[in-house]
Amino acid sequence: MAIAAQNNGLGGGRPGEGAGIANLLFVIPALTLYALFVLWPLASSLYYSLTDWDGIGAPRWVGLANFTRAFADDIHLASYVHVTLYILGTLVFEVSFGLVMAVMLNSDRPGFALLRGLFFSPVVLSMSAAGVLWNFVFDYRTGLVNAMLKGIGLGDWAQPWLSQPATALICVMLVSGWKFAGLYMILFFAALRRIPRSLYEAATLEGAGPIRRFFSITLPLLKQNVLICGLLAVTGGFAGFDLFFTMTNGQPYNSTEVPVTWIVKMAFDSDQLGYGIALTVILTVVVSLISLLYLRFAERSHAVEY
Amino acid sequence: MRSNTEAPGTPRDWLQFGLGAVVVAGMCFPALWMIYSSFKTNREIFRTPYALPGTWHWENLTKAWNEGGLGVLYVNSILVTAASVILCAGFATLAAYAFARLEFPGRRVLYRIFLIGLLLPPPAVAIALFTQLRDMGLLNTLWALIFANAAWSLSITLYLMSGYFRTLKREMEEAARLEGADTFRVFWYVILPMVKPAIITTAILNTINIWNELMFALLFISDDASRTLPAGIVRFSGFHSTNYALVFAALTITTVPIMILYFVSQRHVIRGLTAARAD
Amino acid sequence: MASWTRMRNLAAGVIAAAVLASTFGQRAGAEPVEIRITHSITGGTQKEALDGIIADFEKANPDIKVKQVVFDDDQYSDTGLITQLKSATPPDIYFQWAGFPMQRDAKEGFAKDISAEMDADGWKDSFLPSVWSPSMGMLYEGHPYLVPMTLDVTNVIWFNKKIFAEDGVKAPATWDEFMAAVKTLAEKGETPIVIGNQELWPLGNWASHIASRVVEPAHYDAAFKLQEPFSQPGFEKALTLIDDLRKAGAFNKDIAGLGADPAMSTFFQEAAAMHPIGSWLVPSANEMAEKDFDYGAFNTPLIDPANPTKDSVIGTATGFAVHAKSAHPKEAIAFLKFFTRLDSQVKWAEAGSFSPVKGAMEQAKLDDKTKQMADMLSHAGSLVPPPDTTYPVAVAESYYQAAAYVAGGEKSPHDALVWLDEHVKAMK
Amino acid sequence: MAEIVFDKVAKDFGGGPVVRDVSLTIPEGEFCVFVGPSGCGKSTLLRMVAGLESITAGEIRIGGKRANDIPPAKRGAALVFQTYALFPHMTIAENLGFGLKIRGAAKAERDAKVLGVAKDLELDGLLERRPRELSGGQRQRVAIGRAMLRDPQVFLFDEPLSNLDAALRVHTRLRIAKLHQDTGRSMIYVTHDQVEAMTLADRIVLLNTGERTAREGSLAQIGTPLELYHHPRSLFVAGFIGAPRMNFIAARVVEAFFDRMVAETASGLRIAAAVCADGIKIGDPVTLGIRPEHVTFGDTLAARVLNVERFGDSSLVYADCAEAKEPIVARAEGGTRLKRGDAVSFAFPAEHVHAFDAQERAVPRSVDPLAQ
Repeated sequence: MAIAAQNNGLGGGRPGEGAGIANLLFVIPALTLYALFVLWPLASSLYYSLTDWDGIGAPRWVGLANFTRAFADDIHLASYVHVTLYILGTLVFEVSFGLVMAVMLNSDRPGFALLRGLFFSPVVLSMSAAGVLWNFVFDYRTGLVNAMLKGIGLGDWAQPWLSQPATALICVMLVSGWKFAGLYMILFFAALRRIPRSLYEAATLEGAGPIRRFFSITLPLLKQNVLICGLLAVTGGFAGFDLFFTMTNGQPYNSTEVPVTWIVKMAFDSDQLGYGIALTVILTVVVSLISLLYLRFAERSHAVEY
Repeated sequence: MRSNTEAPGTPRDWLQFGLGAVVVAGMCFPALWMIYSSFKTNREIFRTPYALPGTWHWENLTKAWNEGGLGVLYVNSILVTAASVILCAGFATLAAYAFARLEFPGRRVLYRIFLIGLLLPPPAVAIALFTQLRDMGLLNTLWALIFANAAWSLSITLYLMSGYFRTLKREMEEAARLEGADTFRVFWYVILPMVKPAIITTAILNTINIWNELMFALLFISDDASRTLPAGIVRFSGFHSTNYALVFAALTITTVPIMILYFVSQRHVIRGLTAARAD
Repeated sequence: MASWTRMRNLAAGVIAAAVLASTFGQRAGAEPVEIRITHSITGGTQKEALDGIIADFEKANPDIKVKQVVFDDDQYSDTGLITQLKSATPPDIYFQWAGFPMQRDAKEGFAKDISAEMDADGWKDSFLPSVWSPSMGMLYEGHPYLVPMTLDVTNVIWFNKKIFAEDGVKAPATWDEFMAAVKTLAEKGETPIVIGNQELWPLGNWASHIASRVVEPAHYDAAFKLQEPFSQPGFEKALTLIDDLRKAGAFNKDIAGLGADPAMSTFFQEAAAMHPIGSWLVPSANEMAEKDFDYGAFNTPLIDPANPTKDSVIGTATGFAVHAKSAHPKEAIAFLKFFTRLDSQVKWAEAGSFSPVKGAMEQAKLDDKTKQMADMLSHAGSLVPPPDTTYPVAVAESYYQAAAYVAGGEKSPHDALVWLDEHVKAMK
Repeated sequence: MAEIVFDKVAKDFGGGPVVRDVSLTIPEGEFCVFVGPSGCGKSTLLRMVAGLESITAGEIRIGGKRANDIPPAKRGAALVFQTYALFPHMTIAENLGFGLKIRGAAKAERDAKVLGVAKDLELDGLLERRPRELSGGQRQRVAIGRAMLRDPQVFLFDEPLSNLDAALRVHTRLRIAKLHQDTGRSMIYVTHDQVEAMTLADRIVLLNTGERTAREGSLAQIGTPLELYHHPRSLFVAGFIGAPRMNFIAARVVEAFFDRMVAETASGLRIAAAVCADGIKIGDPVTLGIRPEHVTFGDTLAARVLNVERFGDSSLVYADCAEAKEPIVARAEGGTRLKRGDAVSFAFPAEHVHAFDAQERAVPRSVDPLAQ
């Protein structure tokens, strides 16, 4: 990720303006806010993570004990497996689905704009409202899904969707897809609009059908967007909390436990703030490492140009 | 742009539209179901889950509004969102300009530090931030959410904005500078009007995010008087989980206005999102 | 304290009571002193009763104003209380659960030792004597730190009388009868027991009650203090009982993911025959059940006649603590004395709470269900507190998780205990 | 009082010198054109005058004052950008008046001045429009108007015509020339187009690029357009100035007298050149050059016509021969009957032949067309 690298022109040390200390004034408001509410808690996390602390008494120094515990905590470890599965799911249900819909709804004919607007609309909904709503949809006894199955004579297929490990995580992924596919659709749609129409015309003249055009023009030209959306999905996935909190809260049998739900449980439900903070430190390291690797990969493939 | 010149209504277009419409209808049904179910009685919802209400019970809405204290939630959400978005947009625009165009000590390092926030998930500091806000005496105040949300939106806003700044031609600023404008006036008279589209874009993205933010709201606010909508809805549905009609009514009240707002300003929202790179 | 998170706002608990009227001299001409009291009673009859008592108190003591700071329950136990206790201007009085939370507050110096106040004017004796037994958790190192407020039964088995009658089932007295009843109900196509175990405590509380009836008290205590492994015959038997229930088809299919409140509503909608939950079901029933809905309750049936706590009830006490840094401790005590006066407590009991003050329950006009609860408590041989108010919450939650595995058929009782020991090992 | 002096000016962005060792004086009122291939630093040099680019070494003096540390706005220079750099969110009137506003002029004064310049430039009907509603030529006039309103000591133009079509280019060129006559101000004009350079300049500064900059500094040659045309100092200058390019033929010296030299190509063809033969030794390798307009049809060099470009008033004949790698170009009359494949024979009048030594330096000519 390149920084504002070219510093010719105005950046290049203008005559008569000294070292540009005054220019710092432009950055200071943002920096203050950022330092107070992002950097400082991040730094203090490092301290608290080395203590045993219930949030009430004084923190007691325990060295690396919290980290030892974290790596022996089977639910904590499993939560990373779950979040990985969830991220893979979001790549399918959010990113890929959004891409397909972007292509399908890419038309100037009347009606398509309305479809795009409707398709995007769940993005505007709050996650908590979405979670509450979908709980009612998936409810075993009275939910919409099972009621529909019964309605079409498939009552035997009715499942306790959110209560069995085999389906609970998938349900969360589906809702996640429902909620966010629209966002990716719009991002891809915008990118599609930037592809010169002449490329498609040239390909059509060469005899390429719609599917071939998609794979040999659309997809390669959207590579950069796909990679950026992928990064959004990955970092967003690790931060995922709202849907899990409102839909399953980690259950059944911790099969939908993700790092954040487990952290909140440990810190606040179980009054172990020190341990919870240690888990946040681990989460931070994991996410940063993955993001950096991802960016390195993306940079190497020359797809992400900043 | 596609198709204005093509003959309308070829079978393939109809197929494309039909498929799209089916998917979109499927996506919208749960929300519609929620809306019309909010006018049913609880019994009706269980007995005939997807039928329309026999009689429309408008009183469900007033009951939910009163019991959920939704008015307060609305006001709080609006205050928090507006203040955070404005704070973030102002600070990030200033900083993005400096990072893209000005020279000052520590520029590269500071920019990288800001970019860290792009990759960090907010839960990474949630607990430490909680204790810090408590020490600052900000817990249970809207300021806790305003500062936290604004700070956590800075990185992405700054990143998008400085990317946008780099697409702007330097000549405008150089011209203004030659005319005698100092750095601040270049920013105010030339830059700010030109980056307005980008500010609107990022503000829209931030509005959606902050309006829906749940975790900070759950952790930092325990007082009814300063709760925001997402946390309020979770709490309300917990209390009344036995009363589907009432929960649906509350969900309808809280989501329908924002949906209407979205559809009214839809062109702008989408144009904003899609203008993220060009012009 | 996940298990206590929801119930506060729904309503009260169980018990009996007494009173002590306190007179308190007025200081003429002084500015009114404001005392702040924080709790998590957000609404319902209990809140009305509390508001009424506060109004009476302010009328009787014009120089004292009482300000309530109210949180909902999740918030109160997760973050709301912690925040206030550590603030520069802490509340004068705060609501707290007896047992582990109270003892932590005492140890950290948040709660005031109220021995002297309790001893004066026979205040202490106005409460039921059982309140002061060490297992109730009102004491820290022998000194009282909480003014008892309510006693909650955290688990009895509520049953639908109509379904029981239709299927020819009676409220069981022993575990065998209970199993037979479950089997009969299951054969008739009913859901015998509905539990919404998404938050683990609804089954967890009951499972620990069952364990306390099977495991020797010393071993039970040692295991939860992580001094002994859970993998021992007693716990395995306790979980096997739950496993037997599962095998008999006792539980609703969506037990693992269902919320506690939807489960309650399932019971009210007569979609299940039994529902093990706390005493706070009573006030909810008035709001949510249909008019013709009739239900009763029985305690967890007799399992092992040899166990010293064979006829125990599982429950916990709650109370008000005075903050050690309160600027107005005298006024705070004055209010608490007023609150625990017999006449106040009668109102409190009539609002659906189980007053710990002598005579209050007797004098109050109570509905049948509340009376039944009170009877059950008075006949109980002992009171067992739920583990998540007595032991470190993380350990209690882990045990609840093990019980959830068994009830869902995910793990055998043995495997669940092996998992449990493995899981808690890291916490030592 | 706006003489501009470059004193050993250099610029380095960190990847080697872009501009090196530029010493040059532009007297007041001169129209000076910086020209050179892309990457030669001509724009950088201009922006250093404007103050938009810092000076790595040396100094620039404007009106006798060291300008290195004077902020851009105080240098009395107005810059017209290639992209016009009009503010898109302001009307034309606001664009024109922006500088006056920044400098604190009263509104009435501002309006009057803006209107005056707008009338001059025939922009008075467009004042309420926004830049995107204007054509390229109109936008360029606004940019020039903005510069005029500054009433600068020196006008700077950075490739101002390159975004315009051919007809507009000629038109605007004339307007700029008129501006120069009317104001009498110094002007520095950057372009890569030698036609603009030749037509506008009092003096041309031709800049080196790349490795040549490192070797001999940025300045390839300074002089009037005709000096550069007739007396190029180097092979590079000779090749850059003049269109079509000068023809070059490699040869070896066989005879050298006072004012004349004869060289022989590898194939044995002998060509004479009117140059001062002082330092030339028999056997030295030389490159001979002759401009297409000076090639005549004779019997020296046999070639075969590749292509004929007809302009009406004249034609260009491209012909292949054994002696040069590139085709020889000759200007013929408009009605020439030559066509592709025809055999043709050229002659090179000695008074028009240039010679360059092994170091690509020009051998001084012994005839001076400028003296006549």
